[in-house]
Amino acid sequence: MISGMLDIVLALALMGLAWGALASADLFKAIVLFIAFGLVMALVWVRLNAPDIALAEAAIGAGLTGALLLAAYAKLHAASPDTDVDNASRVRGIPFILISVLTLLLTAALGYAVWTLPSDGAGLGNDVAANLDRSGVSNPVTAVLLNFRGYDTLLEVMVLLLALLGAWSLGLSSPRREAAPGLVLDTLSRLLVPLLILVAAYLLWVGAHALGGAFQAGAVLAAAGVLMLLAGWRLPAALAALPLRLVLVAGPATFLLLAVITLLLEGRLLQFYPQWAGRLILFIETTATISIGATLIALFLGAPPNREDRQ
Amino acid sequence: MTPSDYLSAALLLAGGLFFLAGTVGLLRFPDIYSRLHALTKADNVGLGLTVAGLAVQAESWAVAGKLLLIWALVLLAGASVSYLIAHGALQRGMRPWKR
Amino acid sequence: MQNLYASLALFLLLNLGAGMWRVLRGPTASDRMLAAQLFGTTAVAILLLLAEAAGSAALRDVALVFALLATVTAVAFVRRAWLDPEDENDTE
Amino acid sequence: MSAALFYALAGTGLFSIGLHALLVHRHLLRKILAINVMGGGVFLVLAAMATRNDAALPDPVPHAMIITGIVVAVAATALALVLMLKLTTEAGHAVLPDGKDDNA
Repeated sequence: MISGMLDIVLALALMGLAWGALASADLFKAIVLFIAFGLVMALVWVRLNAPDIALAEAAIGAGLTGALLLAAYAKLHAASPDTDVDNASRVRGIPFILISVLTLLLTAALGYAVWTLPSDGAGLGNDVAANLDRSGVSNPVTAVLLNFRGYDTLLEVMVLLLALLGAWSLGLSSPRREAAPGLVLDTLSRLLVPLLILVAAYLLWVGAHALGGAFQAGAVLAAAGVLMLLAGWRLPAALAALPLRLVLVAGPATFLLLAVITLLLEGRLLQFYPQWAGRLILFIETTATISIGATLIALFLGAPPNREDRQ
Repeated sequence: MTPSDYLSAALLLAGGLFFLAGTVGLLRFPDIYSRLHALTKADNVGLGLTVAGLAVQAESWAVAGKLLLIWALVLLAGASVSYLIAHGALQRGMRPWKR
Repeated sequence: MQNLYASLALFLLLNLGAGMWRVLRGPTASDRMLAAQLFGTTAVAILLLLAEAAGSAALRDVALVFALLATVTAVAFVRRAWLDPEDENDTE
Repeated sequence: MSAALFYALAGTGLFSIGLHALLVHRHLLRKILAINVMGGGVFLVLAAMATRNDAALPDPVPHAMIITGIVVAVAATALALVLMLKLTTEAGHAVLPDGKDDNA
């Protein structure tokens, strides 16, 4: 009874927040509502018995995305001070009615499709459980991510790198000089950053058998870097060129190398010997965590660090 | 219900009460500074009592320790962020509310 | 006790819904951010209650990450998105 | 109605809210938020489908796909935000032009 009410309130909150974030007139309000949307989403994952996703959402949806959006909002204001004035601009009149009607029709069709899905789909849960002891890890989600469907994850770290290349190629710079962080923020970051790095390492390590994994760990690592950037830290110029790029490609390169080796030895992409799988997965995850973290930090900055320093 | 269950329930309910008080304060208080004051009651005391209530039930010292760590983190973050917001508000010339 | 955990989680969730009014109402950006900060703490409490109710120790790790990451968002606001001329009509 | 089906329907609702806003709003930041809400809806349907046969443990394959999806979404969002800022520095605003303005 009570848990049913919890589900209803959560779903209503989700819809209300999404609607508010997309319809409210004030852009800043929209961003805060979207951050709250991410928070509620993480609670929904818990209700759906998906703590692994809840952890990823807590780190990314409720944390990093919020910081990204807030930083972008500030830069948007600097580039175009009247952005709040024209942000309410939207389609009106007959096109608006047309779009609304078509969206409603699509909603009905999607709802019907979901409603009529057979309720006894076997899924792949049994296959995963049957092969889990050959995967080298005991957390089924990590087994799927790094072993059974490792190619997904390989492409995914490539997507991250591509996104960063895209962002860097646009040649933006952030001319904004920040005020000194002050004693409180400085102390806070000095206390929290080591703790965040520790939590990232913990998540990476326990990911093999419990909640955690490379993505969650990478996101927490990225949060540490973002906090340092916000507290006024900048990458030393000596590290900005080659060392940074090596760190960024370490994860994708290791992954790709192992993919090629397994392809040549086994005839199949990312097919690990069961007795080696555990160690290989930990190795891939470690480099992937570092690269994912570094890539997300770089995406937060949005411009190559050396270009920013010249300003 | 064992005695520790009663203790835990009492602590949890008290925690919920502070969360309610914090929310009411956030909604009713007139300016940013007094709202900060209300918010930190939910942060510190509300979560503290909730953590205490759950720690009474904890199956091991490690679990109780992790609960306390979470509370300590929220305390540290809450205090620092509240300072940063109040400081920023003063710098931007927001005047405290006067009757 | 299970019922108490679930009811308290529901109560905190409704609390969070009430706090939404402050996000919608403002009046200043800092007020909205303050409410978001309260949501973060409330979500941590809800997660801890659900962890106890479901007997799932892993959810405490989620709460830990929540507590850490909410801070980053708040600092991002203070350092970046808090635009300088803030509305002075901060009273209702 | 099971909790899984309930959340799946909520997911389709989120997808539609996002799609409507994506098509209706002209401000790019609003469109980026809209795409993220649509993605959240899709993830919700996937995760709900993973729990529908009431097994002790939900299907881990959709869970893994969602985690991948969340990380890709944040990377895509970051790239989209940079593109938006670039457009803003070039064009002076972050609003897509009205179709009618082009003829003028």
